[in-house]
Amino acid sequence: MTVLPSLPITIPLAGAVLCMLFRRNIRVQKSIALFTSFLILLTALFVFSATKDGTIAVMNVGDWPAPFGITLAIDMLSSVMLLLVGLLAVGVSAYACFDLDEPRMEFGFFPLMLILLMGVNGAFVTGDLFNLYVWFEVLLTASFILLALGGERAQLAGSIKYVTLNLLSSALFLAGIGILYGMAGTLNLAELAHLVKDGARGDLLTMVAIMFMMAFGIKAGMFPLYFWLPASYPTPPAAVTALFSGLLTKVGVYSMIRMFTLVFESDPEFLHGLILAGAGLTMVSGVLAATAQYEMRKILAVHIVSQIGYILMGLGLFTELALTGSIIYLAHVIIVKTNLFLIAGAINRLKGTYDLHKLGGLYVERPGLSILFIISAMSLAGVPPLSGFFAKITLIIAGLRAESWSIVVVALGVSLLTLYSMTKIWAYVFWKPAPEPLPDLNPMPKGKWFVFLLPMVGYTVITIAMGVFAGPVFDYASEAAAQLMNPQSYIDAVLGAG
Amino acid sequence: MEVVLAIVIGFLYGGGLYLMMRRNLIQLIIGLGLLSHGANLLIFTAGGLRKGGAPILAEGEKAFGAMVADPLPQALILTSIVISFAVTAFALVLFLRTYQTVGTDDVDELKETDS
Amino acid sequence: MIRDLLVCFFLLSGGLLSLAAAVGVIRLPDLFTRMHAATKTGTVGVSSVAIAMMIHFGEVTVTSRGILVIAFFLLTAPVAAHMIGRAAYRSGVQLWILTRIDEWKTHGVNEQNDDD
Amino acid sequence: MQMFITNILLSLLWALLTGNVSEGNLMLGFLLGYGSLWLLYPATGIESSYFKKTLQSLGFILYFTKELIVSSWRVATDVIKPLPRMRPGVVGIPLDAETDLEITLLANVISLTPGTLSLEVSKDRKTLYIHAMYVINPDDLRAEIKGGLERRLLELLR
Amino acid sequence: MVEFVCSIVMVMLMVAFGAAFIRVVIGPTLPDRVIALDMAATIVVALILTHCVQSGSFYYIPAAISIALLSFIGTVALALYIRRGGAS
Amino acid sequence: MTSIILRTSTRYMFPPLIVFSVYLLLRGHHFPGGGFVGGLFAGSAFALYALSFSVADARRALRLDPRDITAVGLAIALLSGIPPLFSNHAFLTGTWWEVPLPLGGVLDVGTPLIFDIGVYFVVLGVLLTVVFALGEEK
Amino acid sequence: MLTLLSICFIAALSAPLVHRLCPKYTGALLVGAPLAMFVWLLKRIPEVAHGHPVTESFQWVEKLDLELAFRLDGLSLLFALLISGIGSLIILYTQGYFKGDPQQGRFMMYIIAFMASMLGVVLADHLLLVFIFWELTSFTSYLLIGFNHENPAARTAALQAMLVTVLGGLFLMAGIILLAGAAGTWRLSEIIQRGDVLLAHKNYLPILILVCIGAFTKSAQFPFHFWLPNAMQAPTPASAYLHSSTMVKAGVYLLARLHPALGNSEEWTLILTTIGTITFLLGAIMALGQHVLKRLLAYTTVSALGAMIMLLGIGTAYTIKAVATFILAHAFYKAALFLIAGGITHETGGETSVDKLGGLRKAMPVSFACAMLAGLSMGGFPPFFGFVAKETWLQAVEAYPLLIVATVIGGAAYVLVGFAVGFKPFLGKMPEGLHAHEIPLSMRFGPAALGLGCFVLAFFTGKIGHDLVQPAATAIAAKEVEVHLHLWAGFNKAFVTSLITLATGIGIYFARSFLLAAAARLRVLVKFGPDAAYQFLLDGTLKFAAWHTRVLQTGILRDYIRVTVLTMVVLVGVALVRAGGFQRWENLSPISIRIAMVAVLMISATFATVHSKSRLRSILSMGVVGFCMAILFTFFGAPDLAMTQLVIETLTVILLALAFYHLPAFSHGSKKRTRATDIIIASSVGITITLLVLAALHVHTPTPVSDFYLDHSYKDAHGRNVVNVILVDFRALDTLGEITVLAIAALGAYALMKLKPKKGEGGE
Ligand code: NA
Ligand code: NA
Repeated sequence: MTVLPSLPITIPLAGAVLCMLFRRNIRVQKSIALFTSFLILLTALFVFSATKDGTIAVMNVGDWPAPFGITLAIDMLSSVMLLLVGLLAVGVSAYACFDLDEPRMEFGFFPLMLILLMGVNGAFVTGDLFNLYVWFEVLLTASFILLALGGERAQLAGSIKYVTLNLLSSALFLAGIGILYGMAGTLNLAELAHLVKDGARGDLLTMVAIMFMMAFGIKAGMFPLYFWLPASYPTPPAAVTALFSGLLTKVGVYSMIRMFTLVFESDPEFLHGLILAGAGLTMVSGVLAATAQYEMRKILAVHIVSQIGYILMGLGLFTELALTGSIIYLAHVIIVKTNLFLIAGAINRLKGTYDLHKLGGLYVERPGLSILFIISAMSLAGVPPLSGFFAKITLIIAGLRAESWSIVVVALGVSLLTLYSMTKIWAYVFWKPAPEPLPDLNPMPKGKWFVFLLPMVGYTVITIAMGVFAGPVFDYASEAAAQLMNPQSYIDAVLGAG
Repeated sequence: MEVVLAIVIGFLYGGGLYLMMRRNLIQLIIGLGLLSHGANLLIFTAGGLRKGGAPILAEGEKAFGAMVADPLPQALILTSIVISFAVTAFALVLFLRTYQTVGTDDVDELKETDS
Repeated sequence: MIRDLLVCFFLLSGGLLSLAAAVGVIRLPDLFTRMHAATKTGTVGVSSVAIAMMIHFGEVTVTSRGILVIAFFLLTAPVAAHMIGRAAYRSGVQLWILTRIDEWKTHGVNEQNDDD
Repeated sequence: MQMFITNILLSLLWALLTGNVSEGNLMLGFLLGYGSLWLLYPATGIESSYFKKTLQSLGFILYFTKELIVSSWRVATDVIKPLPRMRPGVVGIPLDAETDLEITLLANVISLTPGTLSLEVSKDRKTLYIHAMYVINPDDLRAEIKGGLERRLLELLR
Repeated sequence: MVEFVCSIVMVMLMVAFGAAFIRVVIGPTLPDRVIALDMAATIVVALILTHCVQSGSFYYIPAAISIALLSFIGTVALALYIRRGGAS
Repeated sequence: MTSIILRTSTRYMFPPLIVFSVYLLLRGHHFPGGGFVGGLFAGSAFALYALSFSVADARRALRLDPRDITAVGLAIALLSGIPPLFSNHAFLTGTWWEVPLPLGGVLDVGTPLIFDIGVYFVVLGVLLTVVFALGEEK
Repeated sequence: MLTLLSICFIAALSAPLVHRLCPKYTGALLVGAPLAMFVWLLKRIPEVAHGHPVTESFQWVEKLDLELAFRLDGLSLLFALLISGIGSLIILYTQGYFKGDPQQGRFMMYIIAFMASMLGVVLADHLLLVFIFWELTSFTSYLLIGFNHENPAARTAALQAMLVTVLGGLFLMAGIILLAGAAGTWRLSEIIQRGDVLLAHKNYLPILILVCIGAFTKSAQFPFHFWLPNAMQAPTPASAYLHSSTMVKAGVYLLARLHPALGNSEEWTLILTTIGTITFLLGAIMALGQHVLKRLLAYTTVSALGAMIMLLGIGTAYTIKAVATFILAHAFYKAALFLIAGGITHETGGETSVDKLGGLRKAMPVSFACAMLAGLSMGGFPPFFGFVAKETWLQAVEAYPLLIVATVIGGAAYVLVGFAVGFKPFLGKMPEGLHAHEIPLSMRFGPAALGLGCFVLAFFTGKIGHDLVQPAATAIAAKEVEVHLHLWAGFNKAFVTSLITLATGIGIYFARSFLLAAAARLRVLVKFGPDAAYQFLLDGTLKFAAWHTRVLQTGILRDYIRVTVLTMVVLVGVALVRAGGFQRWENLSPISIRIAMVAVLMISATFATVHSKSRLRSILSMGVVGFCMAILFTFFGAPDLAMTQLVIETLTVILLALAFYHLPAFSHGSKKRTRATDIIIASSVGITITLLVLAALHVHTPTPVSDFYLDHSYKDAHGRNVVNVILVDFRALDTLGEITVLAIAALGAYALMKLKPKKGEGGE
């Protein structure tokens, strides 16, 4: 256990550094990026198998005992997140190798992508509050650049809001860290949990908890803090948006889950009630915003918000089953959403537009792509037996068992509108004949096109598999949720490992 | 003393936010700068002000005798300063390019991508 | 004791010089006159404080660094002042109304086109 | 210059010999090296000006320090007095200094002396325009600078 | 005694710093502000050195050297900015 | 052309700035300083050079592309975490070697110091990348 | 059962492939799957009829108690036979209908998947599993209804059907989860034994309402009936299938299935009979005004479903028996008529209106024969099975005079529609310009088998009653129901009523032109119907969504910041109030003049930074703030910080100056009111942060972590400068992240400066 937990951080960094050193040679960079992505996935698989029995993999960086050094701690939630990052890394880097324009590659797309992955992985494995902040900054900075890379008008205009609001969030996060450190005198999450449990003045702690809720809420895209998302996500190339949608907001949600299951337990009724209310509003607001759109990428982007609402719903309900639902939903939505963005990108590659009004006729023209799309779209809408169904129904069951009627009503209503949005894309892009025949911009020969589609096929298979093999998925998620509900094991693993 | 600094922190946060709500890209940058000052001072203050020496062990000594300042918040702030600097530098270039490409430095006019 | 007195002397003169610079920078009528006060009186003030410090510690390590501080100030301050003064003059900052002579303007008007 | 480098090498040797690379020890080594070089130079005969320059430098530093303190005091007192006493002006000083280093050092020294401030070197490098706070008669000022600062400085450098 | 003088000098320096700040604010030209900021930096160095004397700790000297050097570079940059026609 | 006074001063101030930056870097473990401030100083020295002469001149003086310096620095910092792995310690564990100096005395060299050197180069590269790019903007 | 179901699904998925490999025999090959199911089901009849249901169960999601549990009892058997049997015929029919069409493979895929899903619904013994298949039917029917996707009407109808049924599905989902919770099990076979528990449960009424809404939307009950006639956009084989036997009956099936669990209450009766009766009459009456073949049939389907619900609602042994019989009869004649209607349209080049058809008997004799049989059965003429069903039905409602009247009215409408579809197109004179051929062989199996079935079944009433209807009725009632069906039950009240119905029906058939005219005039009412309500709701939602987005996504950063920070202020404020404010002031050190002076300077510098019309003044003032920070750091023992702060501050100024060459001066002021509001908001944030800091000091604890650093820095980490040791050793990972940020920030800045889109690519 001396190396493994640090690999999710060091491997992408090493890849990024190599890419930087080979900055003149795009082909070498491509190979490095692909190879590194595979390594990330491989590491994630190792970590996954090491922790799937409930073991918490702990490593003290620099051999300084917790809580003095920085501790990396991987529980089941972390390891499933790592696995998702690995899956995403492989697919998106392969996709980018095909889809991205040369100048972007030349000016550092691959190192930036790898460093984004490093930041995300770091956030998932760290057991230290300030270190979490650092990883947030790493991934945010990488995302700022990826967002603006290329310097197109819309990209730049959109990134202003993205950058500003995320920096605001960082300032609030930092304030929260400072205050919490002042109160507890430590930054180690396990130690914090420990102290908070014994500590006095939990009521004042609630104020700090709200600072964290704000900071993570902005990053997660929670209502009413998500405005940066619709403005910015639909502007960069598809590979970037796919990466963002899969990872960025999810890191916010992950952190919220981590902090509000481990550290902030002082006033669960108020805090989790707040999260639940936020979750409901997030769902509704996000789905309404998506409903109003007629640009494929934008619909997908804005929908991220409503899906965040679902994940938060599990946290808000704060039962084991509900958290199980959240975890399944997280996994599901990361895979499916990424896939949808890649498919949208493929469509844009073919037709040169994301506009629903201009597109059409792909159902006949590209049956393969249609199948990939409809499966993912329906999975997103929660059609059984795809992954989305199990995610949704688990949350609904949890909500009904907790007798939180209103959130259930909201969740159900939102899922209907989600379906509406997905069928809207389907009807406009695939079913409807193209209003004006669009030229086929795709210069790829058939074999290459098939390779290009491979990541999408892979993700589609995963979403189906997550439904068909829902048993093991559910077992794992509920184990992970049980770990979250009983933070003592985490605390013991971290503080006892010194 | 802490009360005084707490008020200063409040001013920094408030001032930073006010500037971020203006219409110029430059004011936005400056606002972010103030915000970052506020955050750093906040860590410093909330981490506990000890009016002691620097946490540096004098040549020839093996352990700290007198009370010294808490080194951890200092290290955190150092990291935070650096990160802010990096982000500010990037944001500056970003805003510059935005101005050159979009043709305006009026934040209120940058709304085409929102709805 | 004498050492302490010396320290106090240099400290106080540094403080007073700084105060004088402060008064000058507020009170003097145009940029150029203010620069005389701000850059040089300030430099001498700082040097004075540095000397106080060197005397106070009386250690080689501190003295060498104190000298370094003074040296760097003496090295940089005039160049900085020169750069600002030159730039200000060339960008058309007005001289005080009572400035009597401007030989640069009368003799050097033809040659100020060589920047950048 | 060669002597100076030799001197520094000697001080380093001293530091290594004593196994202590602290500043104090280096300085001690430098002084010892200086002394040994001074003792040796009649035998070798190279760069005898090294020791003369040392004295000249010390003289210049003393002169300059005096100037600095005196004029600082003058500026410091004058900022408190009524303003119209000032007679500021921009004056051109013809230069005897030729090399970059000479011009620069002269300009800097002039700037450092309170009451005068180098603004610009003319393009033909023949004139230095300065701003001075008390220009009763420009020619007096020119003479004062050329005879004082510039002369001493050039003596030292040449 | 040194301690007390240090306190007094600090107040003096602080006043000087305030004066420099006022000049930064009132300008009126950009060179005025730049020169005032340069002076403020100088005073900060004096403050730091005074603090060294007062606290008996010389660890702050590198900070003083740093600002001596860097404020110079900053001033040069601003001067060049002024020369290129930067608005005040 | 900028002022002759500035150019000459820069030429003479450049070496002390670099020396000072290395001093800050190497003494950082025991005194205020460290790779970060050291790197900033080195970068500032080149920035000053670029301001006094031109960005092209500064690039020539630097010889390497600042982006490469950044990458190398990052690589050094990352690699400094590797040696402890061979002695079954965690990543980034400080490992120290006592290097005997000729004529007695020892030099304490450790991976944290190497790490700091990496920081130094990253900061130097970063600062110059940005400054040069901004300076070249027309 | 799982195996057979899987085979069906696999057949569906392989359909496009099969079609590509041998397009001519796609149907023949694929029909094997449903046929296998059908045969298997037929073989199970004896044991099921003897009360031995076939069960099967596999674990799926253990933690969710989700099992692949199937159970074949009388009710399931009846439905499954219809689904697989008619399904087989439809597949054959499709082969002819889509002859030469490249889309055939896809259609086969959808329809077989649909069939398999429907089989799943009726076979599943686990509520969640039922729901899963239920949703699948909604989804596959979406694909089927929108199959002619180039036609906007088809897309609209598909969406409508999907939205309505999925909406119902969501209600159903909530309902079944509550139901399972109340019953303590997901197993249907167990739930239906816990009727008492459920009836007494506090959630009984919600469960009932939720389940009913789910069932009603699926089974097109008033007021959700409107989607069904619109769904006629589907290709004929699909509509025949959807309407006759399957999808729409899923609701009926579910209510029948849950009858033992939920049925023994007044609420049940009230809801079901009311809605059922309204739907029954509404569908029948609406049918009168139609002239499009498929629409005529569709409205009677709505009506028939209403009748089933109505009968279920009454819930006596008689009515249950009637429901089971009617389901069977309806499936046969409706499917046959749909197929023939499709055949007519197919072979006449797309004619859909009854009134423009006539005289096809010569051109399409086989079709005519089948149509006649089915039409008569629909009308309830003896000796057809429809008559048998009608008799049972009338006997069941004998005790309810109002329902008798309703039945007569509805029955008469069925007669009319039976004639209009079964006879009208074939008799009389062929209109000019109409050309027709007989349907091809593969398309004849279906109509023929079903049409004949309508007739033949009537003569095996005893066997059918005993083997199919009785087990089904028993399952619905959850108690033994004796069923004896007779073609001729004697000259009783029901027979008389039946005759009256027939006479009325024939009468109105001849008054059809008058009815059509009346209907045309009544069409205005549609504006206020549920169809319009659906449209209104959908449009309203879209408009609301657009409005919501306009209001929230203003595009103005200021608004976003305002909302964000106000949220924080309010929430922190609430938390503070909840905490009861601060009670003690400890841990605070006295104020020194120096610090106060720095504070004053800092506040003024902040103010100068904020309130400045010149950007340089603003930035230089911020520089003063930075200097003040450095001074504070110096005072509180942080030399490294002071140094870094000073250096960074200066460098920031340099960078800004470099960038300012290319940026314009401040020019855009905001309105006075905006500024005032912003000041208030910013101040509130400042106050909040101040309070938070005070809160932190309030609970300040000594810092054990830091003492470790002080103790171990030199001893174990070889460094005297503890801050630096933390940075490069204790917390080196932070620094590694930090320099990574630096590195990529530079990378990004460089890329932004150097990588510029070519002219013309700047826009979207
Ligand atoms: Na920051
Ligand atoms: Na200076």
